[in-house]
Amino acid sequence: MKLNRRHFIATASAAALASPAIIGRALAADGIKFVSILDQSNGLDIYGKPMVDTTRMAVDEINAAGGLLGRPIDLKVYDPQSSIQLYTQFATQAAAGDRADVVHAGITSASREAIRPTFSRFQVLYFYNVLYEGGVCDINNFCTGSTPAQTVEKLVPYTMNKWGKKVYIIAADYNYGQITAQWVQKYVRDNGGDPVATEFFPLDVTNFGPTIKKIQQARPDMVMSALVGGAHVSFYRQYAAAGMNASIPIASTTFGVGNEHKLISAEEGNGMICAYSYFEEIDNAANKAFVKRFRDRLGADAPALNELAARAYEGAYIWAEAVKQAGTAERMAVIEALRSGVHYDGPSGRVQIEPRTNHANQNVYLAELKDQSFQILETYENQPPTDTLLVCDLVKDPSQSTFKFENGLKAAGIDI
Amino acid sequence: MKQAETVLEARNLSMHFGGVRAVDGVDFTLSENELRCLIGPNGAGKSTFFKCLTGQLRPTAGEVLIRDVNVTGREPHEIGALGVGIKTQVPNVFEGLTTEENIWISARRWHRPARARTLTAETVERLRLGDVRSDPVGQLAHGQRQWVELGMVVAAEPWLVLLDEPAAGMTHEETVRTAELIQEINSTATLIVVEHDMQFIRMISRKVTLFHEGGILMEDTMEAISADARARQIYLGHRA
Amino acid sequence: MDLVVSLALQILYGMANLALISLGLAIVFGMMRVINLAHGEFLMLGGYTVVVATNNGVNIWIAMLVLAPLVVGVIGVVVERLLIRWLYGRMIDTLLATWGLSLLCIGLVTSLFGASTATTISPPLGVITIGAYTSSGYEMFLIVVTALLLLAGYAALKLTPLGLVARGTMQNAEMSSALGVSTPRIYMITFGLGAAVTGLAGGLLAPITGVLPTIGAVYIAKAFITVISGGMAILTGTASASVLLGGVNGIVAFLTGPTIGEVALLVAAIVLLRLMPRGITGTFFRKGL
Amino acid sequence: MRLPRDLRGTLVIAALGSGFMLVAPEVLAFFTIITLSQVIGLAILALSLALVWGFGGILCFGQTAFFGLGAYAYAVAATNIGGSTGAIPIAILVAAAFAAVLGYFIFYGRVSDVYLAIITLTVALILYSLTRRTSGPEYKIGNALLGGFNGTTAPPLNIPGDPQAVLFPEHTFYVAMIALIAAYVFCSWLVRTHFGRVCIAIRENETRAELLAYDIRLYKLGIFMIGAALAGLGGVFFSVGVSRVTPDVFSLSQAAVAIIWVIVGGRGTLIGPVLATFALHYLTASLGTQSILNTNLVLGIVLIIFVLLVPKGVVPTLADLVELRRQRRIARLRERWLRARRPHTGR
Repeated sequence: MKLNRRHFIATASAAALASPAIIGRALAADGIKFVSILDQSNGLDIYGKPMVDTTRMAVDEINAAGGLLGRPIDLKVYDPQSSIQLYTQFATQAAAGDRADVVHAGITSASREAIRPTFSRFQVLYFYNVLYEGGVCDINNFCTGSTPAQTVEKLVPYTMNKWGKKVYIIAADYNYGQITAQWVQKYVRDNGGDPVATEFFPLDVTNFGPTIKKIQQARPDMVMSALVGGAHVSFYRQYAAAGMNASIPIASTTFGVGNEHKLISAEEGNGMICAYSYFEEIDNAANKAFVKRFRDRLGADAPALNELAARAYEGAYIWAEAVKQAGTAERMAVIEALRSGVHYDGPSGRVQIEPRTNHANQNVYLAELKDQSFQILETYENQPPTDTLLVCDLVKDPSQSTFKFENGLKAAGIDI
Repeated sequence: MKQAETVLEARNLSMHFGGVRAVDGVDFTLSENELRCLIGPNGAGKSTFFKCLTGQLRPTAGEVLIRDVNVTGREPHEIGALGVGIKTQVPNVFEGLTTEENIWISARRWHRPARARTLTAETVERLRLGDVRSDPVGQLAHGQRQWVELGMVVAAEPWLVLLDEPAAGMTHEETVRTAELIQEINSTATLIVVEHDMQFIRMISRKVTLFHEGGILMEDTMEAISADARARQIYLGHRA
Repeated sequence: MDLVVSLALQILYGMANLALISLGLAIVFGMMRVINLAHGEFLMLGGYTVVVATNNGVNIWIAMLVLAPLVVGVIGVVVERLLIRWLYGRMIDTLLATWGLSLLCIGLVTSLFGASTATTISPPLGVITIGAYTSSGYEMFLIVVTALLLLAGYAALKLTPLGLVARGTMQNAEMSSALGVSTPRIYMITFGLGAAVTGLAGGLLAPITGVLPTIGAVYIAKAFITVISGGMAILTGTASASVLLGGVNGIVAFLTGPTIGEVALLVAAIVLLRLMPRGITGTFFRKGL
Repeated sequence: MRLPRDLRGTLVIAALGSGFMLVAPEVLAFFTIITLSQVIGLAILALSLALVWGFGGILCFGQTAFFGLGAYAYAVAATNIGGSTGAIPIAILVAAAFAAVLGYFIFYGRVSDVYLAIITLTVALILYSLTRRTSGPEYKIGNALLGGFNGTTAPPLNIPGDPQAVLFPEHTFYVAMIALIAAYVFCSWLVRTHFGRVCIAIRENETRAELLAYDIRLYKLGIFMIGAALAGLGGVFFSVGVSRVTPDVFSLSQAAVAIIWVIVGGRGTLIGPVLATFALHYLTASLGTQSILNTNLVLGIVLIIFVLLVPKGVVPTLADLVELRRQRRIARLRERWLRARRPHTGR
């Protein structure tokens, strides 16, 4: 009796564990397999949800236009729930279980570094479509987001000219924030300024009172923020509540990519300056059509669009272009095609893969926040990822698969 | 009674709770092989005194010596380790374990596995718990639970046994049987028994210590105490 | 000098903030020995109430001071009736059930309002200037509200019949049930009251921290630690623990940085519990409320 | 619950587990096998908590502190040594040593019940905050970069003595499975020893155990350390499975799910929490692959239904049902027997 029961449990659990594989295989019968792994719950969902929306839109559009090479794209979306452990699990599932042709995945650098080795090991093409600190040098990994040399390098001199040379840096306490803060320090010094202080905040900090007092004590000309996630939005509110936004202005390398400008009021946000490779407010026909399609698709619930959401869309299209050019979805052929100068003219303008880094040459826009929307002040066209170019040359040595900035910029030989 | 060695001594023992002097400067001695009863009305301090002896309470002042070892403020397990068997007022048994297991845990503290097993079996027989040997103690009747606890005390083969109200809540037959057991234990061990069931004390008593208002009022045989006017007044109140 | 005054106010706000987020949990824990793991989500629901109400044209003060406690209080009563009351005396099961409840709340709110909500409320009351330094007037308002809340609690415990029962329960739960107090009803009211206070706190904090479905996770651990450090006495416990932990956190965070500030708070709590395993009010202020 | 007696049941389960280990790579998809390695790490964590809480009566809300320390210690040691062989015992020792210090603090300070739960949880949260603080390149132990929020790389297992001979995922699965079975048999054996039985007795009644001259602080410290060592071992396999350790191992939700596994599986059993880990992990993971229902919503409802309808946990409830049926059958048999013996009167 006992034996039977236990046996039943063991078989039941084995069967249960096996079933996602069965389902996975059934779904992915003959289409090209496209897997997306992006956080749609817990903390990082403010970034992930719009990205999933635009990814679905891109795939649906491609399928509606007849698919790729006459085959439909089978999209599978996993929600790793802001957990690194689930990221690695789904990455393995996508690579070994679903045998995906391409995976677009990861928001934080933490998640990217957790899953990147999995895709190299299983030889599955990997796209990372998020703005980040730069430095990934991996033949199998295409990083389409903007990097500090493309955005921060423009943002720092612009805002220093406008506001002054004393810069107070606040950043999220993980490697994006740490490395971005070093880039900011470098660019501030390069432009003859003084990074008076740098402070890091764990992602769950919500009380910024003591820091605001320290900023008042230090009296900088401007604050440069690389804060990340839902909890950090409270900095901007508390800063405004203390009347600080009237006296010391803020520039940011992250504000807006989680649609933060819609979370705080117009008065709290007015005057902030940011630089990204996409803003919803970009004034060109392609973007207007893109925004309209997105709104029509999602109706009243449509979130605002930002670089992450737009690049998730464009990332899917760049890959599709490469597949068309290669005439196959096979990994090496697609990598070849991507590195041969494939480009996509999307809502942000032209995005083209730069073969030495597998990053993207892209347009960068600098904008000021006014009444919850960004007014574009400057446009810098076709910017190369010069930061990653300093440390990475995949043309010379295509066998690389490393993150060059893991130990900081100094360790990578870059003077701060 | 011949002059015997002192095995337990309390010197000027006091236990105060805030302003309440539950035990106040008590001097007490116990000789080897004695069977001593501590009596007194509720709040007289006998249970507090008992808890100071067993290490459950740390006395405010004074000291406790067991065979000339100063055990004042020691942990209960250290006192137990001297070979002292203790039964508390509230039944303290392992509710979820069976009768046998309860007693085994006690026997195994002092003996190798084989001896612990035979000792457990003997103790179960001795306490007539054979019918319930495999029942969880939590399901037993109150009297039986008291016996299981007594069994745990006995199975450790202590030389000094301290019992707080061993017959509380028992039926008459059970009380009689408990009295027999206590006398049996006394053949190998010295005992202190805290009780207020006079009938029970008459069954077992040799020498009785009467507590009153945190101190010892008198120390004598039960007959003498029953005959004493002050003791009667304390016990029977205004009716004396 | 300006800095000292301004910083002192900031630290005072840190203390008030801790007390505010912990009080509702303390009421439920002190009176019912129930650990509510959904406490952070009750705060979140308070915040959402304010956001939804103001977006529909309700005055922000009415939304924060009336609607938030009312809505979350009602939710609390419903939760008590449907869930908690089956679990009295099973502390661990309550832990599991309220954890489930917390996930449920996050899921429900995410499904209803999306992962991020457009909160367009900003902290009212402007700016207070102290010499060269400025502080948020709203933060000062929160300090006052917290003080008033504690005073009101004190008065309620001292003067109302429920307060009498509550005092009895805090001292000895068995005794008050032996006295024939109808505990089920008291429990329902207590849980509702704790939820209402939590809702109020969540509502009041919404303008300054914003609300997200997952914001509860930010508060729960801190509220927990404050309540346990404080001990069984609801008001003195919460107040004393908030002063101590908030003070340590504020000063260390100013001197070093926010992370070390957080760590200092946690270490202070551990040292405190080592010295006083029953919390502050288990050792001091034993007669406190 | 009575004291566990012989090891027959344990050996049956161990045999079933071994069978599963041998069959799984043949039957299950490759990625499932890879994923299983990390779930096995979590299952060992659940087992350690089942031992410490279910049998030792110590509600250690922060059991993940030891789990995480084991994971970090393994990652750091393996990176520095350049192989997993020495790193595994180091991980176990670090977890146990930390438990020795913390346990001394707790048990000799007579901290108990809810306060113990909160102190252990607070310790886990301190480790969470501290490890998240280590983002900068200056936080390095030997060659291992701690990496703050990003975490640090956990090297794969290798054949002892040969750091280059890295194990394949199937082999890692075998090793993890053997470790789980061994840990399970060890725990089953432990609760049958004198030490284990005294720990159960202490859980049942501390005062009585003390009066029987057992130093309960020592026993509690002992089982706490053994539990921590096991949790550390779990951390090793988890980090190997994920190939990374992040501060999330110390997070509040990780601590809470460990408790949930034990409650769902049933306190006072060892196999229950292990099975619950597999089941709940499967549920969480499969919810993540769909996007119709919110994951948290479903998990929340499942937990609430569980606590209301199956409060004892699955395994004890099933055991009760089996016992009830057995008793009914015996009663039926006895009745039939009595009826048969009864002389035919009346009709």
